[in-house]
Amino acid sequence: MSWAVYLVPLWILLVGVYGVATTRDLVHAIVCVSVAQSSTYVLLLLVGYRKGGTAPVFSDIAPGSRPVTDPVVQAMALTDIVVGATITAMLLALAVQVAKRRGTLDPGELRSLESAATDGHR
Amino acid sequence: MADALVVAALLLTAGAATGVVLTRDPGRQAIVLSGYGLALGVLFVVLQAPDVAMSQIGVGTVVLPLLVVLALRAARTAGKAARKRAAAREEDGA
Amino acid sequence: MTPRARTAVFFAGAAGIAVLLLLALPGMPSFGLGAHPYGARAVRAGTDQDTPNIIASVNFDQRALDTVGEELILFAAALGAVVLLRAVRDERLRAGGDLRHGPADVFDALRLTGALLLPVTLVVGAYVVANGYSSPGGGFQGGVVLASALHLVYLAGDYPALKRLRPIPPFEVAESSAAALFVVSALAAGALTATERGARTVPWLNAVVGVEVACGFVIVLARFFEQALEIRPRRKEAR
Amino acid sequence: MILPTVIGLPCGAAALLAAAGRLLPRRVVDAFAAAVVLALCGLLGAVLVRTTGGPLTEWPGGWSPRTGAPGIALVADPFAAGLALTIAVLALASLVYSWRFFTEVHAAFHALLLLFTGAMCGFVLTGDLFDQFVFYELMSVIAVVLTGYLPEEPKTVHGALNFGVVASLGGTLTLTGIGLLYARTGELNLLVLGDHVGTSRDALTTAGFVLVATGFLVKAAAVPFHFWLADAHAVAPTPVCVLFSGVMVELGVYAIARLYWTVFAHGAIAAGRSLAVLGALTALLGAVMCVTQRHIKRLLAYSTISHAGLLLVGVALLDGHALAGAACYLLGHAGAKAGLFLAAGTLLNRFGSVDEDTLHGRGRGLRVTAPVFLIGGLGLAGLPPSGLWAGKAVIEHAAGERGWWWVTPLALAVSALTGGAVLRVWLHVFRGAGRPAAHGASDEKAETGRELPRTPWTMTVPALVLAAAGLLLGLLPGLARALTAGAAVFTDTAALHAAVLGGVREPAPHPAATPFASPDGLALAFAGVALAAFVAWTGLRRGEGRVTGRLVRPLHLAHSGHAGDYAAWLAAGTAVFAALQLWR
Repeated sequence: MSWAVYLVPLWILLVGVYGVATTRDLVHAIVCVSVAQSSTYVLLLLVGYRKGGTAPVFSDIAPGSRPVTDPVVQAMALTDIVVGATITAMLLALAVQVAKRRGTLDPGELRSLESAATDGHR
Repeated sequence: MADALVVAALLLTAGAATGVVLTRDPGRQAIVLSGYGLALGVLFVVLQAPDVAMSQIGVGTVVLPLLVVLALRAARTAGKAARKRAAAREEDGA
Repeated sequence: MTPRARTAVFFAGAAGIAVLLLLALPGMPSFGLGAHPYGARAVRAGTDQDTPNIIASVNFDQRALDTVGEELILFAAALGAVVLLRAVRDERLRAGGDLRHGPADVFDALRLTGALLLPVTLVVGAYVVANGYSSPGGGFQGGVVLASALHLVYLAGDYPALKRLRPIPPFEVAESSAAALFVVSALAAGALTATERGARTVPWLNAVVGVEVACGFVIVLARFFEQALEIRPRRKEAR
Repeated sequence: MILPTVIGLPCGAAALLAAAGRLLPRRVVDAFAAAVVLALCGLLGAVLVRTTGGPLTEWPGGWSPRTGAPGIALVADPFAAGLALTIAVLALASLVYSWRFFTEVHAAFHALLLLFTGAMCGFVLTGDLFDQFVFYELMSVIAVVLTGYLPEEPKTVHGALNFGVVASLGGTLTLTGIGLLYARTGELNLLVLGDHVGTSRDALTTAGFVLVATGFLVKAAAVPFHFWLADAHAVAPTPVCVLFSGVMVELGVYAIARLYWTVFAHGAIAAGRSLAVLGALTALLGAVMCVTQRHIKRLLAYSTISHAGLLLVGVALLDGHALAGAACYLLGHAGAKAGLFLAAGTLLNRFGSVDEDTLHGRGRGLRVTAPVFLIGGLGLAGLPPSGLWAGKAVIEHAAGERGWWWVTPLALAVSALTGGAVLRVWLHVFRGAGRPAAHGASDEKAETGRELPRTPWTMTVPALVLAAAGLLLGLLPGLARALTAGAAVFTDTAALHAAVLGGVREPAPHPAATPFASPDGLALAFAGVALAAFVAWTGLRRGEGRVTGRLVRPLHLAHSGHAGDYAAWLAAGTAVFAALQLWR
């Protein structure tokens, strides 16, 4: 039954995508994208956990004296946190420009503006 | 005992994530996002990953919400200006 | 699609993904008991290179290409902030003069703590970057702490003070050259074998990453501050 | 040390360019960027030649399995080196094309383009699953920034935002899949993963494959993950569209093929059927949407989706010969599509519009751009000796052996509809045929700040060279043998395993060359070209009253440009792909 812990990252992923699918404001959608991305950090660190293990930093303990959690998984999660932050920053920058050009951040309104403009795609 | 702590931290994180998504107003959502970043940081400490916890607290609790609030401020002022210009153009047009 | 149709399509998809994972997750190793051959090899390689913080060893020595990719993502984001948030033809930067002087309208206790915390946070950030190879922390974490510490000036002082403290062009040049330096030194370190390299490269790469992450986040935040506080549409010609 | 240099050279040069860009004059920035990409082409040419003696492998930092330590492998087999060379050549063409414009931000455009080239080369050459994810995200961030490069256009930033949301969610699914595979095997190197996965067909391995492949399908713009592509292409600057359509979309298909043959080749996953279904749907939908478009760049974007779908079908056959055909198809398509996008950019910069109706008959004076459209259209329609014709013939042959009867009619429909649409644009814009349309309001703006009176050679020569290369690819001597040998190395997992992990490099075996020019293929090809001409002619004759029947209207409405729709379709598409995969 101890695989049940992995249901939490699944839940966070689905809630994040639910937020993007049912959004009425693009900034809200972008934050939901970053929530969905954060589900991967939780999954990776749950996979790398070791019962009774400590952090793989041997500044104060001798190597091999205690079981340690998986360092590769933590390096992957570190890289992914910075990736998630930068992608969210770029999407927020685009959202500012959309608000500046269109005056609204609601995807519904944006869609009517867009389809009116591209009537060339009859 | 450690497992109980992990399960508690996991449930807190799942709850905070749901809170972030269900907060429809982006302004308030930035604050809940900061709380969610902190919950993730606590979870990572419990999962014996201090490096990741520091990075998450630095990025998820401080930088991301600051970016969201700044983007909202810029979007709101720009949005008002765009709508004002559109209204002005309609008057010229009408 | 109508909002209701969109939600229906999403729930169908979400149900499919949930079923896929609910079938798969029981096959996962039980929590905390999984085998970690890769992790064990990484620990042994890290201790051979006598880098106490194995995560720093994995990040900057064993899997340096991942960190090269990640630094380039941050560099691309800094460039992207410059490109996407620039003042385009029909906008202008408010002249420095008419920016609102005087402290932000927050109560004094917050401003005082901001002022007191500023030097402390900068020192902590520098410490985290410097000791990244031996204790938890490193280039990323220290860089983020330094970047956010710099913005306490906005809290304690005011926006023109912040602009004076971090002029953008030098930070951009520092960030780009740190990125170039990191790519070159990480790949050059890759050319040496493990024994030749020893433990010298990890602290050096840590410091370069610390500079780049700090400058990168400062630039991105500066562009967002500029959009929020400074850029106004030109009032003269109504578009 | 040559493979890390392939990644380090463009990326380091991009960083230096960004640092010094403010000081350098415009000419020096152009020349420096072009010189770096030219050096990269030379480097990759050398790598390609050396791979004939067996795949090149390098472990940066000396961390190879022989020393028992974890490390990242950079692997260059003939296909990877060839694809990287294609990336470099297309990047050179777009740099020469943009010699004149994007002067606003000092050197940012050139730095981003160099970074994009380095990221794609890294994605192709790495042999580590997580490293592939990192370069996938790097490509996504740069592509989003390049798409939104002109933020004063309302549609630009909206298209870039939708693209960013879908690419980020695709990356998240890929990393979830990597997490599952790492939990099961505890390894990240593709070939070592393959050893641990072995022949186990349990749900966890299937879930890992489905999630990782979904991220790559988003990049390959397969239905229903394809919505971002038309929005991004319609608004992205022309040199960026060349790299998007010419090679980035095809990288998704390459990544799926690489994932299957390294990790799941031991029979763990029956991926053929589900990939074939998605590929066929993509090919059909892309072709139908392509023929009903009036916006030329959007038309070319849907044609890319359609041809990428056909490539996916070629890979789904999971057979060496079909893979050689798919590789030839990819090269032919890259040449033809790159030339067409550069020509469309020339129209935009000359007349400030890419709307077919507005440009009726105005293109007569363009002596170079007109033939580029004709050559590109005929190439897409599969006129021998184009690369598309040769590749299609091999894929149809392999599908015939397998008993997939529907591949030949599908390929015929795709080449007829996409080739026909481009030929219709050629007739309408350059020959002034058909009735001039009543309206044609198009609020596009020339990318060069003002409409150019005369098209400089830096815009026309790259277009002509690439389109001609696409058309004459079939005549290249020894191409069939080289592609067959490359496909043999790509699909021979045991030899790759020995070369990468064991360090034993032996030259690629020389199997019987795949028959490229079979007589019945020629008859089929000419039928396809005739059908394309017919589609072009009917498209013109009815002018306004184009077939907008009940089928096409909901399709257009589905491409709504609403970020929420795209996320919902992404979830639904993953579920459908998983169902196809799990259903024995």
